[in-house]
Amino acid sequence: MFEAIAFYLFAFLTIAMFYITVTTSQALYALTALAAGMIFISAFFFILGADFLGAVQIVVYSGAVMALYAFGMMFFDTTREVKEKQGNKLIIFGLSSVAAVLLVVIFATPIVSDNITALYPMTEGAGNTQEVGMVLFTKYLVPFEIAAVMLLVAMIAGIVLAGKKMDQSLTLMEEDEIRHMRDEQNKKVLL
Amino acid sequence: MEIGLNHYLVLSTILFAIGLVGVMRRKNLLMLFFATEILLNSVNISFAAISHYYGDLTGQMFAFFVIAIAASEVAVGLGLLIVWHKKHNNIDLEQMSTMRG
Amino acid sequence: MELFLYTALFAPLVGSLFAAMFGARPKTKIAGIVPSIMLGVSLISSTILLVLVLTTGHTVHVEMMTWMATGDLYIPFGFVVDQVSVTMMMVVTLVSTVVHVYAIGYMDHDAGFNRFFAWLSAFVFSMMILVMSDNFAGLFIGWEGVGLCSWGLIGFWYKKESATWAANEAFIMNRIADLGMLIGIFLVYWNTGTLQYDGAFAAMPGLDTATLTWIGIFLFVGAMGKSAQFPLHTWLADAMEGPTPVSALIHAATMVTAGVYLVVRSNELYALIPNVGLFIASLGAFVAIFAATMALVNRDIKRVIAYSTLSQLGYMFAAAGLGAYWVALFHLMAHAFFKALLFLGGGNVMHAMNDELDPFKMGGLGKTMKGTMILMTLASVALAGIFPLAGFFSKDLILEVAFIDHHFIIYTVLLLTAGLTAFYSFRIIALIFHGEDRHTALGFHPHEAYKFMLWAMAPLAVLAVIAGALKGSYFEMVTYVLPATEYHVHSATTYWIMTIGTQLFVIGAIYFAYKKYMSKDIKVPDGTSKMENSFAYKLLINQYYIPYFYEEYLVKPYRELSTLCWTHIDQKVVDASVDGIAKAFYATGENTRAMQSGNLSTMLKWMVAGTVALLSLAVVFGLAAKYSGEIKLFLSGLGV
Amino acid sequence: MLDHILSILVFFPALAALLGFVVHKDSMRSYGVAVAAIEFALALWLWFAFDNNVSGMQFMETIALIPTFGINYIVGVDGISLFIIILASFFTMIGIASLTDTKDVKNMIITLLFLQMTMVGVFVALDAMVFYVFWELSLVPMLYIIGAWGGPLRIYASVKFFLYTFAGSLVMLVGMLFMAYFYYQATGQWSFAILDWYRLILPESFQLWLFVAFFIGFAIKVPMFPFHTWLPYAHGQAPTIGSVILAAILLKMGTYAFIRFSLPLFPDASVFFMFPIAILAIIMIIYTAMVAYAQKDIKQVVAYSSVSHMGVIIIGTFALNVEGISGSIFLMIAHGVVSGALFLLVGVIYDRRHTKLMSEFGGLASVMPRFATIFGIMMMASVGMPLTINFVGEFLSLLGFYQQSHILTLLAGIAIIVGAIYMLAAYKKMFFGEVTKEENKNLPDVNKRELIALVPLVIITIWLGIYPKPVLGPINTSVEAVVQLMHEKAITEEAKSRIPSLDIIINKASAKEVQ
Repeated sequence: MFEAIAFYLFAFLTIAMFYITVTTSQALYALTALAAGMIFISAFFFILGADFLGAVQIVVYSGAVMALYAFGMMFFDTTREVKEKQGNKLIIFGLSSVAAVLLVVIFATPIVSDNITALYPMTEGAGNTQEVGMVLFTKYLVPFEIAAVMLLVAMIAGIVLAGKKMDQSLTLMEEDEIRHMRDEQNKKVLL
Repeated sequence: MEIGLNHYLVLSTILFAIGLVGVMRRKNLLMLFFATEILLNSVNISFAAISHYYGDLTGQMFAFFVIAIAASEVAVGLGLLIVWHKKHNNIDLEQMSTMRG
Repeated sequence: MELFLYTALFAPLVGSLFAAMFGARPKTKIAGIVPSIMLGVSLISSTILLVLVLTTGHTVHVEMMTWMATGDLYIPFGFVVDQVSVTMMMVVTLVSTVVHVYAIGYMDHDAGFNRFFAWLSAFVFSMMILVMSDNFAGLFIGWEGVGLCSWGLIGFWYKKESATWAANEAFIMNRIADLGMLIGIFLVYWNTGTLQYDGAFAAMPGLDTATLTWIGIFLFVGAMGKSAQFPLHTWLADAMEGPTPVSALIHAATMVTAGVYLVVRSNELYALIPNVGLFIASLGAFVAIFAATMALVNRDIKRVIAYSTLSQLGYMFAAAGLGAYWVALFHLMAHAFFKALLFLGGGNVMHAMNDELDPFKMGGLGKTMKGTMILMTLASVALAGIFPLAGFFSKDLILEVAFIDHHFIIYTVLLLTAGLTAFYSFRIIALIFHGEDRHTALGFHPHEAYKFMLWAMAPLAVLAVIAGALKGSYFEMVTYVLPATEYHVHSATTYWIMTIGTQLFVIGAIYFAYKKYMSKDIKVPDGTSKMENSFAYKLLINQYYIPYFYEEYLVKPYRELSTLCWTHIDQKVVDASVDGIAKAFYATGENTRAMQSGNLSTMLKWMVAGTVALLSLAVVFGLAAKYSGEIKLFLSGLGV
Repeated sequence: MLDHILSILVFFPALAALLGFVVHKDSMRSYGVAVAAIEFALALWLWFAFDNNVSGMQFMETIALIPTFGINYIVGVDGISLFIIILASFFTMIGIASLTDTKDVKNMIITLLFLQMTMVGVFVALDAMVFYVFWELSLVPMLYIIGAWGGPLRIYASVKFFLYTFAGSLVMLVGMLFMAYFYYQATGQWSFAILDWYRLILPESFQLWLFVAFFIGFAIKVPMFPFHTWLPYAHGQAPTIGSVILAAILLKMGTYAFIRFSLPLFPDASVFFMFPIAILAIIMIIYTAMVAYAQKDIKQVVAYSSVSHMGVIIIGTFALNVEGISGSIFLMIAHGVVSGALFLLVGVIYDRRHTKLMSEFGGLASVMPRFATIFGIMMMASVGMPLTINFVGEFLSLLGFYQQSHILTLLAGIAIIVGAIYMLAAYKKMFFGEVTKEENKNLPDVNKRELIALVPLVIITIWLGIYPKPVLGPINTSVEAVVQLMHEKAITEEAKSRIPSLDIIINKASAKEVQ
């Protein structure tokens, strides 16, 4: 009973948050809603007994990713209106729904016909974190290491990409200055 | 009222749909990234749910890797976004048409 | 003996190649003399062979080398000199030699002198192959070879449009017949397993009548083309565009008789299928009168003689069709002599008249051209069949054959034709040599031909006179090979009535011709006289409108259909559909290019759409795999 | 050296072509002639060393390439391919020797030498994959020859040629892969060797599908109606040398492949499709002859006449008896010689007047008598005059097919009529009549270089017309083996009866001897 209430509550909240994220025109609202949604999702993980995953969700998403976005947004002129030309809404919603339903069907079919056997069954009596650790560092060790390398690469890439010309900030520059700088760049390209 | 796997799958579907809507209709590149996060998360929910209901940890493992990938994606993506913004002073999808065939 | 055979065969080839060496150079007498000498050599060899065959009754059969050999098929270059082929060899070499010598004078002023002799000797060589070959394939070599040389010689004056047109017409029309011949040869091969005459004919009695009939028909189709039988006859009259010696040699004495030779050669086959024989005889009789009527009114001496040839070929086929092969061959021989003579005489006249061919513009030429007149009159008398010249013995014999075999319709037709023959022969004799002098007014100054040309014609004249006397020994000789049917009218009274009646009829016709065309009021026709406007005259002068019909309903439609095939079917249907496929690809590319707008948002939408499509496929296949049993059941229920 | 003569024949021109890049432009022509002459001499040596009494493959070489999938470099010749190889080397030689002053002669000769490699490769290959590789490679030099040295529409023509034939061969490739797969299923081993495939007896339904797949590839190459439209464009735009090689050798690949693949691999399907293909061939013969008659351009006449003659070759091939198949192979060689010569002749006149329209000529017989004579001989050969090379082939092809069908042979025989019509009409337009055009009055006759190319062709035309045995003998031996193989492999009753068994024939012959 408690589980059901929690599920429906968080389901409602998550959907609402994400809905705001994709519909609002204010980037700040969107970011906030997204962060909230992420946290609500972690709730599902706790309900499902994946405690460690839930923790990671909160730490990575709500902590790291959202912080990154927040910092990133400081570079952009978030107040500026991005013109959102709307196409045919019906197509968009239709396509999305169909794609989603199909995905579910595909995933659900083997489940419904019950021919899945657990590859790495949960060990009785061990905590979720312990189990995860056992599997992660045995069977998934190589992917885990690769993921680590990938994260490192991504981090360096992010720094290098974003760190170029950190001394200049378009938001702080006057329009004339910007134009002048652009002309300079164009000249370089032309030469 | 028992909450079953199907509930989670339906929830995941709805979230996925919302994510797709975002991907398709937002023109702000930043919003696109947000929508992508939604997509990834909706999948994560199903992974976790399946993992739970089948007593198999593989689902959770996948969820971990998805999160790792999402993090890398954000890092690189944001970096590129900043470079783009510096160059063009906008992050509008409509303006990115150098791939016109 | 093989030496003589090879000499007779290859001497003309040597002569031809010799003349061809001078082909591109200015005219030299030697290019004419050497081929003539080579033909003389060939003639002597043939005569020796003839004597040999005549005296000993031996035949010479040699196999020179293999030509084609594959699978079961074995075709050698084999040659046979037997009673039939030696007769033909004699005819061919004799007439050729005469014509060659004559042509040295006739072609004296022509720039293509050397080329002419190269072709002419090549023709003789082909003709020798045709008559000497011991198998159907060899016959076909000669058959096509004479066609080729005929093409080259009809179109000898290649600058004349009409000459080249006639050459092509002759070649193509012969080709049509050759296809029939080829099919006949295939039939012979697949049914008897060999193309050698002896083997094939030996196997034929064992075949069923239907097959034999088909073989007979197809071979005869080949013969029809070469011998210009209806409906493939139009080329012969047009072939008169060639130089006159060519007409004499090819289109009177030798090539056109190849068809008769083929039927005679295949007598063992045709003896088995009398129905086809009767058809051949009927067609022959029809062609005889058909051609004779056209000759009645024609105003071109060469064409008149050509129609006369056609008519006489009809006689030969009538005889051959009725089974009187030796008679047909005899008439072939006799006809070769007097018809070649007639043509050569015509050539003299042409020369004298600067290539004018309308006899109405001549008249009274007898005064200046006595020699020619005598020779031509002699030939015409022989042609008309007056006793005791050659025509009497050969042609009247054919009439008797028809009579004795109770084919009275054929007999009547042939008898009527005999009268017509006499009439038109003497019509042109009268118009050319007798009567008023009409040519001086038109500015012609005729002169007699070279003496040696007349002397060259003399042997033919002699033979035209005495050929009848050879009948006895000839009969004895050829009946070694051909069925020796003697044709005697049973009652002596009937025989005398027939003979004398025919003679009187013919003489009457000659008298009528002289009377009509010797008169002083003969004018050059200008299309105003009553006769010229009559329907019958128009029908005859236009050759029953058959050439017109061919031109309008065969040649033109073929040309138009060809153009249609090219411009419409080939370019607009076949090629266009190929290009259409290519264009469809192009158009697909052009139209879907808009999809690649470069707009990331649109591309994202496409991406999602693609994902959806792929996912649906996955679902469909998954379901299909899952329910494959049920689907099969369902489909089988539907009857798929 | 004799053990590797085939590999030498294949790769010597290619190596020589590579070396050709460093040869100076001025000495390139003599270099090319020398290389081609050596190649031709090697080909003649091959003929000399060839054992006429052996029906199977000779001079075989095997080098493993991808043994796991049974793809090996296997080459060999038999009587069927021997003479086409000689013809290919011969035509490359006289083609280079008679090459007129084209731009960029060096690259042209290099391209020709590469082309020669691919041509010889196709005819010696005994592994389907090697065959396919050479088959496709042959398109590339030809693409360049048409596209770089061709007429105004050359790009269109070359691309059409390339894509059309390429599309066809892809279907053929699928067929080959299936064939190899069936072989794998039957024996548990992969093999692309044609001789291995010969041993495989397939059910009739498989045969039908595979036959169709191979047929599409070959038919486009031949080219059979209605796949022929690339040919007039290719010929019309190609330079003389391109047309010569295309007509003389490249077209023969299709008909050769029919005999090498379709007949022995799928005897039942061959019988099944015999009449449809014969009907197509007859349409091809008559229809293209009519189209040829309507042409205004002499080169197009010769191009369409090629198609028409290829129809007779097809008829002979699908006679499925020794006479027909031997005839069709002989006709391939004959047609190569004759149409090659005709294209060379058209090239001669094109070099002088830079036009190919027949209406521009007329009366050439008096201006260029030697040219007219050679053209006349070749025309008569093309028309199928006995004692010329073409007649032997046509006669045997039609004779062979007559055993299968009377009516269809009669229709196919119309070839000799319609062939005469368009050829004589074209000859008349060009050579007969008065010289009407001022430019034509002083045209020089064929010169020495052209005679060097043309006279050997005339000699071959007449020599093989009179004495075809040196060529027909080896062909016959190999064809008998093919027919026997087909008879033994045939499953259906009809095929057994349609394809003659040589045992019976041999018995008959011995029976005759006994009598």
